[in-house]
Amino acid sequence: MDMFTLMSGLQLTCIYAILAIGVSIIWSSLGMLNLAHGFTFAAAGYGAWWAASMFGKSALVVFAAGITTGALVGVVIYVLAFLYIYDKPNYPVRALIATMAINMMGVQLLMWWFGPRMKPLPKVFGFGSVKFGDVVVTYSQLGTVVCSVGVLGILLAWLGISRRGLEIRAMMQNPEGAALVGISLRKTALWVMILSGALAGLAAVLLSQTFFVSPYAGLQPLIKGLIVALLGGLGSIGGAMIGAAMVGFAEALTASHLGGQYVLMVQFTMIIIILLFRPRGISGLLDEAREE
Amino acid sequence: MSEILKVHGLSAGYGPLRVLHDVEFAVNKGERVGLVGLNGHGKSTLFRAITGLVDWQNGSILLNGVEIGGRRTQGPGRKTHRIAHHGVALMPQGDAIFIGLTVRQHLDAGAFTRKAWRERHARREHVLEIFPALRDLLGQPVGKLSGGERRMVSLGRGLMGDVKLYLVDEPSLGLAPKISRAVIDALAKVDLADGAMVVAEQNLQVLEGFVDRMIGMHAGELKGDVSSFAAGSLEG
Amino acid sequence: MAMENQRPHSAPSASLVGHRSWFPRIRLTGQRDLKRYRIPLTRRTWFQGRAVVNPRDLTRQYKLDDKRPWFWIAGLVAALIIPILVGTNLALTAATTFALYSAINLMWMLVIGTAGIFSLATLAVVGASAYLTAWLSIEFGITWPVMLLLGTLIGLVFGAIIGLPALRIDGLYFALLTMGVVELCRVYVVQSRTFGSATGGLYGADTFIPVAWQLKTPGLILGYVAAFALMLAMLGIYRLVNGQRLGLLLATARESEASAEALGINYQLARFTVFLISSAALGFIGGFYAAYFKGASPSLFSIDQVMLLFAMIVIGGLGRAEGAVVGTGIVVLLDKLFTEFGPIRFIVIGLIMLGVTLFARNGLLGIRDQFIEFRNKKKSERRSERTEKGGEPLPEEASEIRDKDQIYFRRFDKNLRDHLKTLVTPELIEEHRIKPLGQHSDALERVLNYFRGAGGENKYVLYEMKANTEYKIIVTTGEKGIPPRDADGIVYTNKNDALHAVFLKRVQDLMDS
Amino acid sequence: MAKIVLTGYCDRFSVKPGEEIGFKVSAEGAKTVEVQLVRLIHGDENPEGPGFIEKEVSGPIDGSHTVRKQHTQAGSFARVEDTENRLVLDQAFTLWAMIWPTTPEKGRQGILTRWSITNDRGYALGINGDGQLEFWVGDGKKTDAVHGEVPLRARQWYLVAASYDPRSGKASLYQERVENRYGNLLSKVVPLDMSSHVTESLRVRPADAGLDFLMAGAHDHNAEREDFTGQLYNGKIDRCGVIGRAMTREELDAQLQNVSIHADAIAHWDTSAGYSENGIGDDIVDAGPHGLHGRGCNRPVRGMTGFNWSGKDDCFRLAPEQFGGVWFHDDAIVDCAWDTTFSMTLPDLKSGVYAARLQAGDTTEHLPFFVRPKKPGAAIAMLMPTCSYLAYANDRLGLDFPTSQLVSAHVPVFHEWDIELSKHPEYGSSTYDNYSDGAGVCYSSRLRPIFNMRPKHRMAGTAVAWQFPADLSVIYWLETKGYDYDVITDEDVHREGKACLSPYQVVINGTHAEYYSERMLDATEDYLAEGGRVMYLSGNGYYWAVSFREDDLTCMEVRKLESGSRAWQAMPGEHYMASNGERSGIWRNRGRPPQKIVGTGFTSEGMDESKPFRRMPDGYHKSVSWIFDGVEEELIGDFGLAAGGAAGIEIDRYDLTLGTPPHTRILASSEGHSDNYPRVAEEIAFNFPGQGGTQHYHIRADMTYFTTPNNGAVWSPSSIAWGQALPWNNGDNNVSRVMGNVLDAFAKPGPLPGSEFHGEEKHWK
Repeated sequence: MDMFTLMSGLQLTCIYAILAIGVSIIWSSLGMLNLAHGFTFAAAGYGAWWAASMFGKSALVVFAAGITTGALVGVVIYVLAFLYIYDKPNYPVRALIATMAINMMGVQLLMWWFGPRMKPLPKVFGFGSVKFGDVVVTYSQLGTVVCSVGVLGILLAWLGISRRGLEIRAMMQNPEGAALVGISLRKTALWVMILSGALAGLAAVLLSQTFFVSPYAGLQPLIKGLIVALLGGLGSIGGAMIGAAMVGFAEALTASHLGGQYVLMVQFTMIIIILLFRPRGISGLLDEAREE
Repeated sequence: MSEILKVHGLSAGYGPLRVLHDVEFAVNKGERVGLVGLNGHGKSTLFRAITGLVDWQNGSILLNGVEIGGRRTQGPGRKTHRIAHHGVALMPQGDAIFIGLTVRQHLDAGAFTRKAWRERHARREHVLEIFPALRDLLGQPVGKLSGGERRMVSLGRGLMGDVKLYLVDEPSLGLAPKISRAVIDALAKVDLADGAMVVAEQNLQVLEGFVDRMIGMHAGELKGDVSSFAAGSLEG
Repeated sequence: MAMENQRPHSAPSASLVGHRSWFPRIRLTGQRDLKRYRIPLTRRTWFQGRAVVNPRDLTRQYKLDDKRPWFWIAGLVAALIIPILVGTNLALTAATTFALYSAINLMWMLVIGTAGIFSLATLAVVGASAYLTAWLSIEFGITWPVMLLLGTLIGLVFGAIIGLPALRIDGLYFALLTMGVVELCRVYVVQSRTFGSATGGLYGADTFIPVAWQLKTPGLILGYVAAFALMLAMLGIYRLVNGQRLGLLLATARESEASAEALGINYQLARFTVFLISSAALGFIGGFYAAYFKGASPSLFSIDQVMLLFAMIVIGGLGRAEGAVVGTGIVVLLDKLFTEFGPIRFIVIGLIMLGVTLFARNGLLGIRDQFIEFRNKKKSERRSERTEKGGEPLPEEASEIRDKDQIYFRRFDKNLRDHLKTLVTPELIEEHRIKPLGQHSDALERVLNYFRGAGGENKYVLYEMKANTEYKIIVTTGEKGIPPRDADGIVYTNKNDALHAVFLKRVQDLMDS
Repeated sequence: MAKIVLTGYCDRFSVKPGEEIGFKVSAEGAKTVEVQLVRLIHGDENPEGPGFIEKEVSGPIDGSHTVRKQHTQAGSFARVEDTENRLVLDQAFTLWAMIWPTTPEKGRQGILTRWSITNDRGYALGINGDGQLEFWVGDGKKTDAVHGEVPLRARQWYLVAASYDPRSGKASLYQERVENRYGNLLSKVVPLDMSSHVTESLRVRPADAGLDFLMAGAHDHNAEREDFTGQLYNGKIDRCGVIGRAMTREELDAQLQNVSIHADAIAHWDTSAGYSENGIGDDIVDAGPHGLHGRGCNRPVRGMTGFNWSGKDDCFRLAPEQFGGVWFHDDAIVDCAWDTTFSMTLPDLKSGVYAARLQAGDTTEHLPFFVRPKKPGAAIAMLMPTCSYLAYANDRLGLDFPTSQLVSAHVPVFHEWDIELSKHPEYGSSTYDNYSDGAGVCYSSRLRPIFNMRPKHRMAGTAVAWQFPADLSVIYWLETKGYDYDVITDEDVHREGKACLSPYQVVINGTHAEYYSERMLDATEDYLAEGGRVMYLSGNGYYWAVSFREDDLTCMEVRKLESGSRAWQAMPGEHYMASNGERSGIWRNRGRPPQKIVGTGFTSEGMDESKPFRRMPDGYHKSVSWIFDGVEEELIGDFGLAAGGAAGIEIDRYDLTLGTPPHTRILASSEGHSDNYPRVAEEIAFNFPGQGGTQHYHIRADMTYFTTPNNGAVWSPSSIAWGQALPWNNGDNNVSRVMGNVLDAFAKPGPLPGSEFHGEEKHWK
């Protein structure tokens, strides 16, 4: 594997991990398969683009706008697809459909508002590159990797140590038990949605360094996010990381060796094979607890 | 005010099913009360109604004089965390365990208030004194523990917070007699200086000598103090 | 004690109950000769109805057990006739799309609802079959009837390949897997020259619409009628699979997998069979698709299209055939009739979808059940609020009590209990303790007579384990042949103690009531 | 290991040495039982008495025997043995019947069937799971049916019919209400349309079930029980038949007006045929051409009012054509028909109460029987009231009877056997219970396990030993006091009449000889008139009039009529017994109150507390004072195993207006009974308060004595609790002394003590 492929694989891995962890946490703590995650992603991209065009192209503005928009969309999803139905019958299916509807409407809204043309995002990490030996690594790649590793690290530490993090994890495991120890489901769910929305926003800014912002831009990340989350085993953060690495590197390798058009084909073949051997993903333990 | 809990005219149920019928019930400070009745006669439902986990309920529940009941028809669990903040700890059947967390994290999860969270180390020590068997298991995920150990974790979690009212549902259920004895003994060690405990049991023998009084429950109705008319007849 | 339990005596707030019938009653006298005719080749009769006796006035009314067949017939006839009467090309294309999507959705419903397999590859099966049959038609000139036949076969094979993993993988993981398959197909056809990567689709297959009629109203009508027939055929398959043995078997399995397995039901095999049947049918639809559109387009593999179809069955209501058809009707209507509104119409569809999911737990057609359940819950709640426990029933509850004697009994019993409660004093209990049997004071005799006369259910009685020296209290079930159960497990060594313990329990019940 | 349950019965109540007796045992959880012949001495485990006493006696049945579970066919139905297959119907046919269903909502029930439930073969006219009339057919693979429109209503007469033509497959149901002002529950003021006429073409043709034609049931089969009858019908069937042609509605309408035998009838069951002055048996006569008579199994109740009962004649003897109703009950049982597990020719045993004791694991069971002497030898006969044992056999009073607590004034006390009995509805109930459709149980048989005829038994409702175990207290006393006595039973007295009693100087009644047939009453009366002596220990004795069929003494019949302490009440017009044509009810209402024979009769009952007797002034007359020799106390029997006294449970009273002999003396009477002892129903013409023990002087047991012709006499302590006071303090007590004084005197032939004091009293004070 050459260094370029490695870097690009690493970059993809990081972005996918951020997306997948969002999907995964929502699933396991809220019991909701968030199909509006793609819309969150696209909306965050537009948010960042709009902020950049209004307030200048500084990295801070772009990041802040992307993350804030993502978090706001998270709140919208929370209100529309969680708040009213979470304690009603058939909730998981209904939440799935509700998020699907939100996604559909959201994408159309973006289309209607911004038009179908793609928008570029400012290169927040600049255009330069560094050389490690004979390998050239762009700032963009480096920035993405450093940034996401940092964010993921902080996130994991926060989940593991803080009270709020413990609450989220308790809720992931057993919502009723969580309520019994005084954890407010609605409050925690709001935090989860803000968090995952913000993560999607971050991913949007990072990925849009390479791709453009468009109304449909969320579809691929959503699919990847879902794939990774499922592959990792829904609810498992560790599994999501491994899944992200597998999908990311598969994509990078395919793109460099076979050509971009075969990326999805290879990825899906890989997933089908993995699922045939591990029907509940790489780590399916917690899923069972959730479905009780 | 010596009444920790006062339940008045409480009805509750699931969907069209009415499980509790106008229950009247009071627990005084410092008391250990046994709630005796067969399975399916509403013991768990009473506990779940107090913690707001039933489908619908109607009636007054005063905790230290604060109304935590009232009429509620929306989904279960909406108010549960608030009730928990008022100091009600339910140790339910099936333990409501967070199987992925370690024992330590699990116990910490019980220290949900800001104050308790700060004191969680000391409190954990206290719990470990009551359940010494857990000390060696602190790092283990709860999912890997045995039934008896899980029960201890579940009870221990309840002891971490600032609890005024402990509701223990069937502590002996599914446990070997020896282990259930140990669980009851541990519960007996809990300090009830300004709190109270209600233990629901099918198995009357388990409660003997442990509770201050026993209340029967049958077909969703409380049969009152089994002992108030016949002091002594129960011990006999 | 007695003071505490004394609640103020107030009549429950009574209001008038009863209402007129919404529908005129079909009254048929029993004297007439009723001939029940059967649907040919079946043992079913045309009118699944029965005479019921209205308990209010004892009149005999005829009631249809199941009105759904009639709604179906009315709905289908309307669906067939209206587009043809309207006759515009737009209406006919929309109607054809509706029929075609309904057919697909019915089979999808079979997979999701009956088999419980969350597959997203439904459209992919149609697509695969459409592409292959179109290609075969173009390359080898096969005619449309052969296309239909081959389509079925392709569907079957394709279904078998996708379905096999479903034996092992379930839920969302299977959905993911099928999504992967859809994506693979899409990428493949988009990139493959053979399948028209350049033209954005593969066209030129044989069609059942005569050349002269093509793109003209008669051709569109023929297309619609054919698609409608396809939908009817799929309805037939749905009914056969879901309503017959296989469906019942899977319904049992859905209730409880363990018990189904204990009964020896191989539900995995049953699920797979349903999947195969629906795949073959979908293959047939694919062949039809190719024969109708003279080819296939990659949109058959687009995720958006899958989502739209899913929206249809969700809006209608998962797990029921009418849900698939009605949902499809609504979405197609919005989609096709408001094309000029552009993307906005998808927002409308999304809003409907959101609204339906937020307020109806199982689609538009599940609203009735949901409403009934809601009403029952409210009823239960309200009654618990308004009726005093053990007191007089409210007029609405009284209307449900067949034996009106019981209504008076409840009033009388309540008054009697209220009086007896005033008699229970520590002295009275002490009197019983000293001498449980024999003559007592008037007050105690009255209380005892009440206890003795109480009904048979949940009555405390004694169980003698050893003559005169070991007793325990048990509770009768009040049902013939069902043995009583232990009350508390305490053993009394003396009959008088045991009798007194029973007395105390009964006093407690009295005071609590 | 599963709990072992042993049950069984003997094929006879009483047996003499040299005669054969068989034992039928069913076992669950055990393959073998250890059998030991025992002599039963005492049966009440009350620790205040001597406890349970049995003596092992070696007998030919002792040892180990293999046992298995035996099954019981409960439910009455009728079987038509159709050897010529006349009822295998290939042509068009019509099944019709006059019916009066009692539980149409119960589930599928066959009325006229030739139907195999397991194979789905044959045809049947019956009631379906929705309570509608249904005609169903099956060809072994598929079934098909036509059902009526409205559910049948309970206790309403209908003419129902199904006409069917196999060529067209057309099946027509006919359901029309029969107007009957007397027999129908609902009168015609009720605006109910009960008719239904439905025609449908069936797709399935019936195949021959290859089994008998049944009324009120259908054939079922399972691997364990093999063939049995299921889908049992509750209610009456009056005239019914099969006609070899599809009848039209008009023809059936005519049938409704006038039930006549059709020319093309294949069978016409005339349920009203066969009545005699002495009742009717189990055969249901086919008046049609082929003589396809039906045979009732488990005694369908005959002599019931029919669809055409006019209400004028109240007995089937007067207008048999109006009493064609045959009432079927799905839980009736008269013979378990088990295989004999072991049997023996009785060795030369001393007369007494014996039992085969079965043991397996921790479970013990006794199958009691009574051994009569080869030839009467003793002066004393202990008459075991087996008719009353039958009446109470398997009573479920405490279990099911809602007012039993009010009657007994006692919290029911259950035992193992009550729980076990509740699990075995197929062993039938007592004449204190109801069939599942609400009718009173009027037949009780001994060919079934009887749970309360065993030592140690205590009745749930009263919490004391009752009947058989209580009578063992008298046996214990006879044994302890060393009397030479023979044991005889009601059945023997009914069979042999006075001849059974005559050899004895004295006959002792059991503690509760409540059920008496006319022959038993006659025998006792004649015996006393010829100089016999009776010690009437019973409370509430000689009360209900019962009957047996001439050829069958295993099954007793009683109808509880409009008076007496009755657990149920027979329907109007159904007061006469099918076994012998006699009116049932209490003997008092037939002009033979027990006072006429034994001086006292039923006055009250209560189970809370028994009381002692206090000597009455008349007891100091020299003609009777010998009875109290050795008794210093005023109070007699302030102790006892039955609620702590000798006077109680059920008690009898002296009453000249009811025929107590005018020279009867009241020797002692009980007093201080509680209000839970009310006056009995037959004493009450107007109901008013104050009928209880603390307020009414009728509430007492009278100990009476009078002489009969030829040195005969009757002494009556008139209380159930008397016999159970005898074993108190191992038989050393004043009740025992009084009893001993009487028995010693009665057992000696010749003039009775005190009989010389017949001179006029000359009183100075």
